[in-house]
Amino acid sequence: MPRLSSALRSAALAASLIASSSLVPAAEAAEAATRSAKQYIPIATYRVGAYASSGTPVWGGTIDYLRYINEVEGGINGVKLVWEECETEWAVEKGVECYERLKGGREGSPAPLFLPHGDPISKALTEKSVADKIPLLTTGYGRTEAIDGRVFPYSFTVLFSFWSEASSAVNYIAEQVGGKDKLKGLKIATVYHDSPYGKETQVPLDLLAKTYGFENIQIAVPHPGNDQSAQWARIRQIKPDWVFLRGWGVMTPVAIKTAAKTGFPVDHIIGGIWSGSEEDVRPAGSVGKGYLAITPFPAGAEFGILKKIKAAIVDQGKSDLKDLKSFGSVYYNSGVIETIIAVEAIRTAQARFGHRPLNGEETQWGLEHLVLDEARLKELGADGLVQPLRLSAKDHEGGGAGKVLQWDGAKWTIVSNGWVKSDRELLLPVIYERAAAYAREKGITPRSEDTAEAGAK
Amino acid sequence: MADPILELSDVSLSFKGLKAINRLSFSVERGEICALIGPNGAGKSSALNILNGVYRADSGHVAFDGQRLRSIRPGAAARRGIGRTFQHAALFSGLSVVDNVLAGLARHSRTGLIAHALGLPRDAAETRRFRAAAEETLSFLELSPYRDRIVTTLSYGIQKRVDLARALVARPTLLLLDEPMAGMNGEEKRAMAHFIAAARDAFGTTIVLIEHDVGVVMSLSDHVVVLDYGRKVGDGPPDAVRNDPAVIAAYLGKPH
Amino acid sequence: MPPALAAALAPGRRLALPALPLRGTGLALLLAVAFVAIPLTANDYWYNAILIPFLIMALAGLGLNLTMGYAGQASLGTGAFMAVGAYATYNLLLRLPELPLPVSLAGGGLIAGAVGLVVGLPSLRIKGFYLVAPTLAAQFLIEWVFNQVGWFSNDASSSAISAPRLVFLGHDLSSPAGRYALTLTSVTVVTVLAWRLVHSQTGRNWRAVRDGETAAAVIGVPVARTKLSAFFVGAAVSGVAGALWAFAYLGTVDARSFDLDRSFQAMFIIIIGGLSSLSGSFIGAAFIVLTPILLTHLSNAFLGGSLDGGQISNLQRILFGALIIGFLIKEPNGLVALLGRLRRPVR
Amino acid sequence: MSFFLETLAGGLLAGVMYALVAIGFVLIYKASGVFNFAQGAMVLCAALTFVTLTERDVPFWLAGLITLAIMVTLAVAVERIVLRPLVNRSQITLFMATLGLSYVIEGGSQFVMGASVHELDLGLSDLPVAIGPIQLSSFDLVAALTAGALVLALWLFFERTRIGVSLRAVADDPQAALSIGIRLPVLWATVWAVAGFVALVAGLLWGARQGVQFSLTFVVLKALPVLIIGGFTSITGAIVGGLIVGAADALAEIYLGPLLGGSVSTWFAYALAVAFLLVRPAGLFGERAIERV
Repeated sequence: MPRLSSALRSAALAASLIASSSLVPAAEAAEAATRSAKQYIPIATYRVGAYASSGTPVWGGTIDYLRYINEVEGGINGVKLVWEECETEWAVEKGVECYERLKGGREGSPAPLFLPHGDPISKALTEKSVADKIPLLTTGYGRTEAIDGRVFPYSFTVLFSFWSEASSAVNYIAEQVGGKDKLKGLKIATVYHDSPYGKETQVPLDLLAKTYGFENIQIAVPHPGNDQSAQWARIRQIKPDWVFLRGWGVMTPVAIKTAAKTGFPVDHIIGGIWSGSEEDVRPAGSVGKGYLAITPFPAGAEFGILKKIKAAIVDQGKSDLKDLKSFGSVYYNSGVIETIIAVEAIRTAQARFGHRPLNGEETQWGLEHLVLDEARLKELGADGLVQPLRLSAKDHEGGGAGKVLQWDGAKWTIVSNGWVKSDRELLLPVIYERAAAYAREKGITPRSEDTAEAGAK
Repeated sequence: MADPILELSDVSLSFKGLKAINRLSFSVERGEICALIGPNGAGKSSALNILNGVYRADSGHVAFDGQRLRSIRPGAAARRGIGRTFQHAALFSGLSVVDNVLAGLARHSRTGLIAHALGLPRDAAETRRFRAAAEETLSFLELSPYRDRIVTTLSYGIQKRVDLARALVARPTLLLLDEPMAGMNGEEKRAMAHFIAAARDAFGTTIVLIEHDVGVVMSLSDHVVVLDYGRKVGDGPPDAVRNDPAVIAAYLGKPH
Repeated sequence: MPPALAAALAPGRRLALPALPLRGTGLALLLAVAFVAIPLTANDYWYNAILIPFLIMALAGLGLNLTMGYAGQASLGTGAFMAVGAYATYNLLLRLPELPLPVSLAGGGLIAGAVGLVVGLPSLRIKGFYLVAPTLAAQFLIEWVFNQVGWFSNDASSSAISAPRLVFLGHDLSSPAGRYALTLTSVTVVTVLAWRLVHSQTGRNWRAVRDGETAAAVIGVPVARTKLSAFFVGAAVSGVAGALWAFAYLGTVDARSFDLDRSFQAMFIIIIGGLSSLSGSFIGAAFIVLTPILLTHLSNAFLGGSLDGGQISNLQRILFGALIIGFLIKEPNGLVALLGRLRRPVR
Repeated sequence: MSFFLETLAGGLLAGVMYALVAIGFVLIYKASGVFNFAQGAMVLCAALTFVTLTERDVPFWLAGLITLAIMVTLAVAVERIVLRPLVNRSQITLFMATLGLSYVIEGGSQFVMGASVHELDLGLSDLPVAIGPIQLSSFDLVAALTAGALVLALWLFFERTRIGVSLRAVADDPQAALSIGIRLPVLWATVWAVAGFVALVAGLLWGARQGVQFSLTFVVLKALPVLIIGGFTSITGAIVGGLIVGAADALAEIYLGPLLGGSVSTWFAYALAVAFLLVRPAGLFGERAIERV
């Protein structure tokens, strides 16, 4: 027994030493020691596993923008940034482990927010983040009800919730057919990944169908979706006017290919946020030409900020991307957009709390007071890339609009006329209702907007 | 023939058209040791397997303790008090000697999952009773020194004795022994014969056994049934059978 | 990280040994560490990232070990049984709020057990490795049911379930320490019950059926009932683990949290830890749950600067797979056998 | 009616793709008695190697050869390093070892070749072709023909060559096979190498269909019911099982799906497999009965 326990104990000691020594990545650690306080930003990533292909370009955008802030702008108001990645493989347990490991901050800097990068992970962290007062920033995914910040003070489903995604897609179809009144009688089939994420749009589409009188057809594709002959045979039978494709991973290219081979016009398929990247459509090959996608992350390398990143980071060989082909892609830009929001929230909070590393509670205030209007976006060089945003305790989404992209066989082009807005006035009351139901079930007393203000001291 | 505990009448069994047992009839008295002998393939094991429901006879019937056994399954046979050992011991390899023997008491258990999980008093009482029974059987068969050994670590002879203990601990009315002395040396055989006789004497168990060693059979059993090609060719006390010309012709006379 | 914590880890891992023939003092010490020393020293990270998932997966593995290790009935349905436990407990908490928490938890376990019993029915006819087929069917079917039927998740838009407030005897258990206490207590109680079962006639019958089904039937072991009881108990234990996974560990889960990977994980735990060994389940869980975390820390420390995150993660995956294969080859009887050898003085 | 036929045809063609993967399993099961879960990772590895090479302007045929060489090396190494030391261990242990192996191969492939999605263009059109009343994709037809040709080739190989006869002898009775002088190591290596080749073919066809990416490994999940239905030891069984699973999945999704809320194909194949197992424990073409206790 003594042998065993001493062996275990020394293993444990080694483990904890390693744990404490690895708290800061070696390269950043040396730097941190010499200079004063830096703002720490923890990032969950998935560079391994089934979804690594869609994740890798995102971190490219995230990290390149962080580097840009440090190297070109000298940090946020002089507070330099230091970040750390943690691999989740998109698995919940690993995400939780990452969160717990990184939430404590580094080198005297608290964690201002957490980027969970994964719908199930963000859900599992909902309550923990409230207890720890660390905002979860989820762009293009996450709990829709969390738009109601009175019930979900630390969950930020910023930009474009799944409900807005559905509504904007319907509104784009309305534009194509000549107005919302022309939606009546249309058949819109939603082909969705059969998972909580995929089912998330059923309620809003039901509501929209009732409001506008189109026929709402829901067709499930079981995970992973590598064979969809049956689903598209049904589509061929039903003959919908439009297909709204809410895929994930391999499901999207297979859907496009199967659509093509059953003769459904690919230019009448609108992909959702997670069916709208180069990685989704490129494997479908030539038949993907004409395919549409609605996204809050417009592709393109011509936005002002991207040009600046290219000059200062990418061309200097400092990019995190291994495959530079992804520069300006949907996922790369999504990383840039997400990070712009995070950085601007910290900047907003700094205006109130001082130019120093901030904690989660302070950043939460910054997020809830974040205003990115046209003027500010122009200053950032992000006009057209990021939609105008105005967050508040009652509205953790802020925007709710997307752009529609079309695949020309090699790249995306933006085909919508600016941002396609969602019917937020129609959806928000239902969202608030559902948030209230959640609060009742969990015994949460929603914050009033006054207490939200007071809570931030 | 005052009190037959077991009666076979006209029992037949065939495998894919091949008659393994052909209209076999015999009866076994309560408390006797009855040996089934005959050359390989004579149908001895098949007969034993019919008795405890491993096989089902094609025709004829078996009466046990005055009741007909119709298409009985092994478990039901065991519950009726028919015990059994195996040609190759077939012990539970991961269990100790005492656990093997305790497993033999399964059919006497009157407690269930809940009692076991919660350790209710009736479970405790039953456990005490079972332990005592197992210990008694172990010491009866002189297995106590091995009680905590994992059975696979024991010699073959001891394993066969554990097999006997596992069957005997449940106090069967009828005990079927399939070649209890196969593969043993002379001394082991004598010991096993002694234990079999002792078991009958102590518990009044009726025993039907299969054995090839004619010498052992003749000295141990009260009654011998001789089979050849699925037919009965002799039936009676050892001395009578030994001198039966038909038996000699069929079996004993053959060199083997 | 406080050094006291590092010292606390070793006893924490010795949690794995309750069913080894520890002397009374050893066991008492172990429980004292788990119930007293850890709560005095552990922080959120240790609770949420290490101790709670370790204990819960050990329990899930223990459930599978009863069905497969003790009774010899292979099952790849552990994830499904965990899902049933989680969803059943959720509905009990939601629809019968007057029930105290332990009763709901036990109820969830029993419902999972009942489902396990049904899933086990084909075992009366199908044997050996082929038995993975019905259990896999159950795995996929049950995951699908919870995803499709909104009633089970109270018609949440995403069919995810989220723990109502965890309260017992007026204590709020939603803090990490509270959830640890809930987990540890449940795991201890269930382990004690499992220990009693495997040392009872039930446990002997399980092993008898495992080692020789025909012989068991002939000597009067009720084979069908024994197999079904193994499925029932195993699934019930896994069900409790599932409920804890949902409510004490993650807080919000959907059916995908209990997918085939979870079943594989449980299978790894018992094969690497040791079949038909209660402590093997704990040791295996320590290996399967903690090794990836340890690898992360190690690679961050040694490779942090030289390789990018993706490469490090791929290396970890390779190493984890290789370790699994290595242990399967070198330790046929699981890590518990290795530890058993270490405990014996070297002669 | 034509809709039914079309669904059925689509399902059968999908089934051919499953069968293609299942054949790899059958080969290895016959030789080593293990359900090789890592076959999915091998499919990924093959496809990834191939596209990585063609993207670097290696000619098609050369890329095929190099990939084949790598797959054969990998397969033989797996047989040597992982499975041989585990001989005589329980099937479930072997199965779990191949699961661990799949981690190694997946991690290794992505470590070397990255995690991006690749397009694989075999030059086959994916446009619909009308055959009588039903519409089929030319790509699927080519896939079906390829699978057919592969089966024929394997059948010839295993029926008409010495190694094939030896393989059957080994599957029947390893001891006896050994005693009549069959050299098991050579046999094992050959079969594993052929399995590597089958993985390459499956990887190319699946990769062309959905892009070369990690999710290629998911195809194994459909292979298990295919094998249970067809029998673990029969190549014909793998094909027939694949067709049954493909057709049943498609029909269930169309006719049962709307009643039950969709996605029934996640479990339908398994339920079908259990039904088969209860009625015919060794599968339709299986040789070995259920393990005796």
